[in-house]
Amino acid sequence: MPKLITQVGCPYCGSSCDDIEVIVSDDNKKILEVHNACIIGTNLFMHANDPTRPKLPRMRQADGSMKEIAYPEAIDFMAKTMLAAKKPLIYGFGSTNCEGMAAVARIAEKSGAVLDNCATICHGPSFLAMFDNGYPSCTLGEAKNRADVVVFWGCNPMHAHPRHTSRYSIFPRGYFTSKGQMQRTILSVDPRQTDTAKLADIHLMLDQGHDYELFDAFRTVLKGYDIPDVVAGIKKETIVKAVDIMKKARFCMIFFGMGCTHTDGRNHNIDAAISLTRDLNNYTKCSIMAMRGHYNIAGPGQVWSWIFGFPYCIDLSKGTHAHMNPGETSSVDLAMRDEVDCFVNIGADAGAHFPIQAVQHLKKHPFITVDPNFNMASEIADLHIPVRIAGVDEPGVVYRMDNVPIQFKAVIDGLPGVPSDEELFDMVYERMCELTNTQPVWIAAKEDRKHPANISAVNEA
Amino acid sequence: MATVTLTPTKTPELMLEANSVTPDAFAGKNAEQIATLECREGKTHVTIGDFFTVSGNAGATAAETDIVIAGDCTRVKYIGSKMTAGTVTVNGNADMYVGGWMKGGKIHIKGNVDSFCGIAMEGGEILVDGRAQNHVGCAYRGDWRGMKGGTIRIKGDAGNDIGTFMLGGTIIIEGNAFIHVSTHAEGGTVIVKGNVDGRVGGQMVKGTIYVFGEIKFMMPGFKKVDKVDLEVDGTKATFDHYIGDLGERHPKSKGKTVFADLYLKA
Amino acid sequence: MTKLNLNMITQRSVEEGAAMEKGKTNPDYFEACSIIEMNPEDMKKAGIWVNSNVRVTSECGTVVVKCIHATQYCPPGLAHIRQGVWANQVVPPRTQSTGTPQYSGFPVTVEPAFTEERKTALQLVQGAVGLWKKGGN
Amino acid sequence: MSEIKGEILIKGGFVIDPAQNIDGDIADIAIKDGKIVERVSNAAKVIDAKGKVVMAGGVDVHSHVAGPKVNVGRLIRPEDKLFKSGVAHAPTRMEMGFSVPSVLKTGYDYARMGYGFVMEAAMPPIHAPHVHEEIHDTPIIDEAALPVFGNNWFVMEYIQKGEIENTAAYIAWLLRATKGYGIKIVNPGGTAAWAWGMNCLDLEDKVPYFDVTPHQILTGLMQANEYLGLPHSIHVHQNDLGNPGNYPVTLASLKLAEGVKTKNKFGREQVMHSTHLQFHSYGGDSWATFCSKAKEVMDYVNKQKNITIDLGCVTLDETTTMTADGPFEHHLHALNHLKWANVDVEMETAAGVVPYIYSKDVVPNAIQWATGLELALYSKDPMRTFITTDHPNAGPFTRYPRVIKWLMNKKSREAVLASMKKSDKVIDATTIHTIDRELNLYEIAAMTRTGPAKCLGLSSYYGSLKPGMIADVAVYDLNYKDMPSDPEKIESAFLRAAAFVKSGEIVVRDGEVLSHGHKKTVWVNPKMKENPQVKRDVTESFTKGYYTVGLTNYPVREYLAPHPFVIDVDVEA
Repeated sequence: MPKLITQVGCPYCGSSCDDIEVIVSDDNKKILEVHNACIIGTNLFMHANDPTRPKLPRMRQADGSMKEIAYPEAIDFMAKTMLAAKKPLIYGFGSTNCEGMAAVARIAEKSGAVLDNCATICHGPSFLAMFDNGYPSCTLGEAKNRADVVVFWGCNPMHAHPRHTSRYSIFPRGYFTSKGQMQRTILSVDPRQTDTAKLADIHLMLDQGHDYELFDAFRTVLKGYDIPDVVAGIKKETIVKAVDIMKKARFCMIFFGMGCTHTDGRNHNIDAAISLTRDLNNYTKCSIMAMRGHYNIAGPGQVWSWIFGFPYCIDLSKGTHAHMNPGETSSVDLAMRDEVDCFVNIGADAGAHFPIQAVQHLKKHPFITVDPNFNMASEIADLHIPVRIAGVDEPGVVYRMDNVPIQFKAVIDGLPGVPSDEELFDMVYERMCELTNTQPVWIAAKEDRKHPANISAVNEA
Repeated sequence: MATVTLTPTKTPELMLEANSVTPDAFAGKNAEQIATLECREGKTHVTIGDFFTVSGNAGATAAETDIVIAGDCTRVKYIGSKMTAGTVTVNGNADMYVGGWMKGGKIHIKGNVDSFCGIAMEGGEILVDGRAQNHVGCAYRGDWRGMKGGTIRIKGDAGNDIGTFMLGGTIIIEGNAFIHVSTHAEGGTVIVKGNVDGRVGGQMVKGTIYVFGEIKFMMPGFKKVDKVDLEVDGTKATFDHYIGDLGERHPKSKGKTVFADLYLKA
Repeated sequence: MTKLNLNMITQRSVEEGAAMEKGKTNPDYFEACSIIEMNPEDMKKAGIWVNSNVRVTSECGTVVVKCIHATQYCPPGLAHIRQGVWANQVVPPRTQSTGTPQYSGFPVTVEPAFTEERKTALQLVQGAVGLWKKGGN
Repeated sequence: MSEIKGEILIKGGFVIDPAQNIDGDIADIAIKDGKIVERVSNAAKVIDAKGKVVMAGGVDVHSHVAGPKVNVGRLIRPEDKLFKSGVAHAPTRMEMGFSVPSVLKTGYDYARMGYGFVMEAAMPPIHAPHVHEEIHDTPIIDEAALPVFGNNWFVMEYIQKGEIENTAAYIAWLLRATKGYGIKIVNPGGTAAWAWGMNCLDLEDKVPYFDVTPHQILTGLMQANEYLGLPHSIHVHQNDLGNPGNYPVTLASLKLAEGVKTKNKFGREQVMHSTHLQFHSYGGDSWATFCSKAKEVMDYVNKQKNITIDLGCVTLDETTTMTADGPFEHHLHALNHLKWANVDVEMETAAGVVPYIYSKDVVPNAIQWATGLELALYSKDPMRTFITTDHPNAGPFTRYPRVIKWLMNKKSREAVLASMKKSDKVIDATTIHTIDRELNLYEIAAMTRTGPAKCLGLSSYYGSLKPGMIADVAVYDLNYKDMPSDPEKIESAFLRAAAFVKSGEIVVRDGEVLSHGHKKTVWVNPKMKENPQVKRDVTESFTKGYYTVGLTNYPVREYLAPHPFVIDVDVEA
């Protein structure tokens, strides 16, 4: 009998929808149907059935071909390579659970690596802006239950977060927003007329790359001063009207995306957006949120902040303390400056998503990819280690774009012999400790490793 | 005064983190001792002697010590960082953090510098004959206390984020600047003798900017108030005087709102 | 041959996401990402026909992609290649010292390349690091 | 705990244990298999405590150490790490940050200070998995967390209708779902109002939409707490925090406890714990007339026996404020213009984070410093008055030893006062200079371990050296009979314990961490008959989608509290 599993979390985008229904085969081996998910999420779940999914690590041979090897050999290679490097770079975590992120932190610290995640090429500038200016935000339920004005600035959820608008931002009926879309005014700020812009009441089609000036114009108008007739290609009247709508909102919600973080000024575009949000709170309630890309890309920001105090670009090579300064300790800069001599790509695809020149620099040194699937990074790696897919055949905690933790389920059994990220990293860590003749540091989170005999002896208060 | 000369002997494979290349660290040491001072290359502990030949002994104090690096330091970070006195001269390029957190003394880089030159500087002088990358005289990430004092002069061009969160001191860019000048500043002076692309004085609370060339995209929060004749860094000229950033908060002094000033050569 | 100077952005699309989850060697991914979208006026200016190949060149690289009718309207002067392998052949790695490359807002030239073929993802990435062998591996 | 085997003898120290009225007697403390026992064999490891003070492990009643807002504080403040972090060396891992330390630094520093139990003071229920993730990554110390209830929609609706039993049933469900410890209330009603950009500054201000007042919320939750008979009482951060002239609101809130009787099996005597009272004891009507009302507040606390308080001492540091009092943080940001983070949490609560520099040369800050110390010095009952800094709000917890120094040594207080730029103004607005009292070690022990343990209903496990207790024992290098004349030595002794035994394992020697310990997560499991109304209401809030997560994904899964210490409460109703 096929089984129905409900309230499944979707490991694709930052919306982290946890209302997916999955029908799996009787033997827990195959996903038969996926309901409620968007097309991308559905494809993701169905792709897990792919019979060609790698089941063993593969090592590149002298002739350029890849040969399957056993896990212990791969673990030994990864441990030795990272220990031998003067400064390894670990990058990725677009699709890893938080347990894996905590586990990789131990390896990174042990090997004196730089620990970075996909935010470095996505919302990293948003972190820089938060460092400088804070982050007046909320959970998505607040937007859903209260927001009557929603601004999409440099983001296109209809494409990047397909169910965002129906679950949280435009269409849903919330506690104080029982009329749904009817009750919301939507503004879109984007240089293209995106599918999100088409849904908006007002689309401000600004000149690409001039978000900062436009934010400043909004703030200047809000303070009651005059602005030039046209700012960033937008007429003064339109700006004044948009500011008026935001100011008169009961609850104004600003979502922003790569349109702000990938363009000139990067962090300062968001920095200005945060200033605008703050200003609006002198008149009404206003919140702002980064449209984080992956279902758990907020995770490393959380996990590594509580372990190291920094969300990304964490240079652990000093051994005594962590150092962070994006621009210096960020993956692409490290690559372009030839400042690392080993690259470990985990649950992401630097091969496809870094500018190709950065890939070429990284490829001068040992290149290891940890990923459940084949991707560009695996196909240029010296070693590819497959793992289970978090949210599909491995459960775990993930952080949604609003930093709400969601405990994801596994819907099918993992491939036999294939470890989770966490298990793999723990084995690599133990191997590193063996190689360096040091004791592993396990805390309560790792009771099972610390006291393997006592797993069952839990509660004797 | 005593001069210590470092001659590069090899290029670091990664970047050399040379926090110890400062008059303060050298003071009171002879050449052999200086050669044993620790640096880092990635996680490996290395010494100055691994990458330079050292000649000459340092003075008794930082103030009595001049350091000359007779060669290129394109792959050497932190030259002169946190120094309080004395001088450092590099006959070539230098990497990031030249004069970072510097409190006194002089640094002269005869080539180019990379980013974060003069980050969170408190005093002293930095002179760069070539160009600078980004974040000249900026604050460390998250700190609202940027450059507080001292002078940075870049003879060539500079990139983005010049004087971010600046509180005091002077930055002079003799060439062109890219974007973001004095963003979030609450004091200090930035002079750009060439052109700037834009974002000059955004979110600026207090402080002064002079631009001799053109600003391609003016911040909408700056308003022209008058025209003034000024002498700026030896140049006498008429400037259009703007105040701003009108979108930002501003303190009051004696009942009057204090704005940041932008002077654009007329 | 007319070369068009355009401002390039590279962003996500649902087609790219859906195809990527099937795998980057899947033909859907190739079709979803090896394309450029621009304004019809710009296409006319450069003599580019819909569904014909063009060569896009930036300060740091070049790539052949297919020009299609914009699925989401681009104003004149702006071009869009969906994020992915093809876009990243031309994305400048400069980060303005923030860590994030210039994925959007960089100058490119676009010119007709009717007779040139688009390369596959593997061909581009493995080719860039000296691993590409004809026929794959 | 069973896996900790072995015997330890802490020999010949001056033992201080207010739970047994022991004040400086020279005695041995014997430890076997994680518990304190009467005697051990000759094979026991010996810690020589001769000439040193021996106390139970410290118990922190209120500290923000784990969870979303703490982590926001870490995330938005890289400058709190730069040149300010610890230097790691084996066997410890890196320890980062000053005012908002990383979880590792948190565990290590508490252990170095001889603390064995820390209460995370505010857990937003929907973020409970996050809080537990941080707790289980924090080494050595046992921890528990208080879910916030004072602005929860269910609570406000039940209380508005006067339904105490439903309120209690909801609390029982939420404590189980979040693996929480007790009832935290932060700015009752005010935080809910903040969701619309408003606040409740007075006990009788109505919460928008919910038509209920802070007064009703406090009273209702106090009744529900006693209905359930939880180990801890309601734990209250009152309205109008941090503002000049707020002490009447404080007194009015405290008075709500009058006549309320406690009902519990855990030895707790209070019905209300009023936290970081320093922030609530101000007179004046502006920052110009700002002054301390510590005396007035403590006069009331001293005579009202069914309340307990903790101090929230300002330590004059650059720190990071963080509280579920969302409107307060917005207000604070408007005063100091530093970066402001805010997190409004659907259905439940909010939080804000703003860095803050307490300067001894800023008169209101200096008055705040004096106010916190005055509260302790005016206290007649150290067993009801606990030392905290509301970490990190008034200062980091690593300043507890400094606070202890100030409380134990008048000279050290006067030195700070004299160094203030405007000490005359501070003297005008406070009474600290008139107080000669110097607390003794017995009082300090009551205020830092025995008292807090009792207040939390944990006195059978923590806060004493009685046989049968969990073996958390701290040894401090202070001679009871010959206290140092240099007050700095008091601070350094409490900052780096000579030895700390945690759950029967030596984890610190000479201030150095030796082991990552055997930490536990403590939570309360109220066993109560299922309440169909509450069950339906909770389910509906998820199915109707006012919550944006699924009901089955909401409760904290077992593995996130890998070493639980569960306190069962049989609710008799």
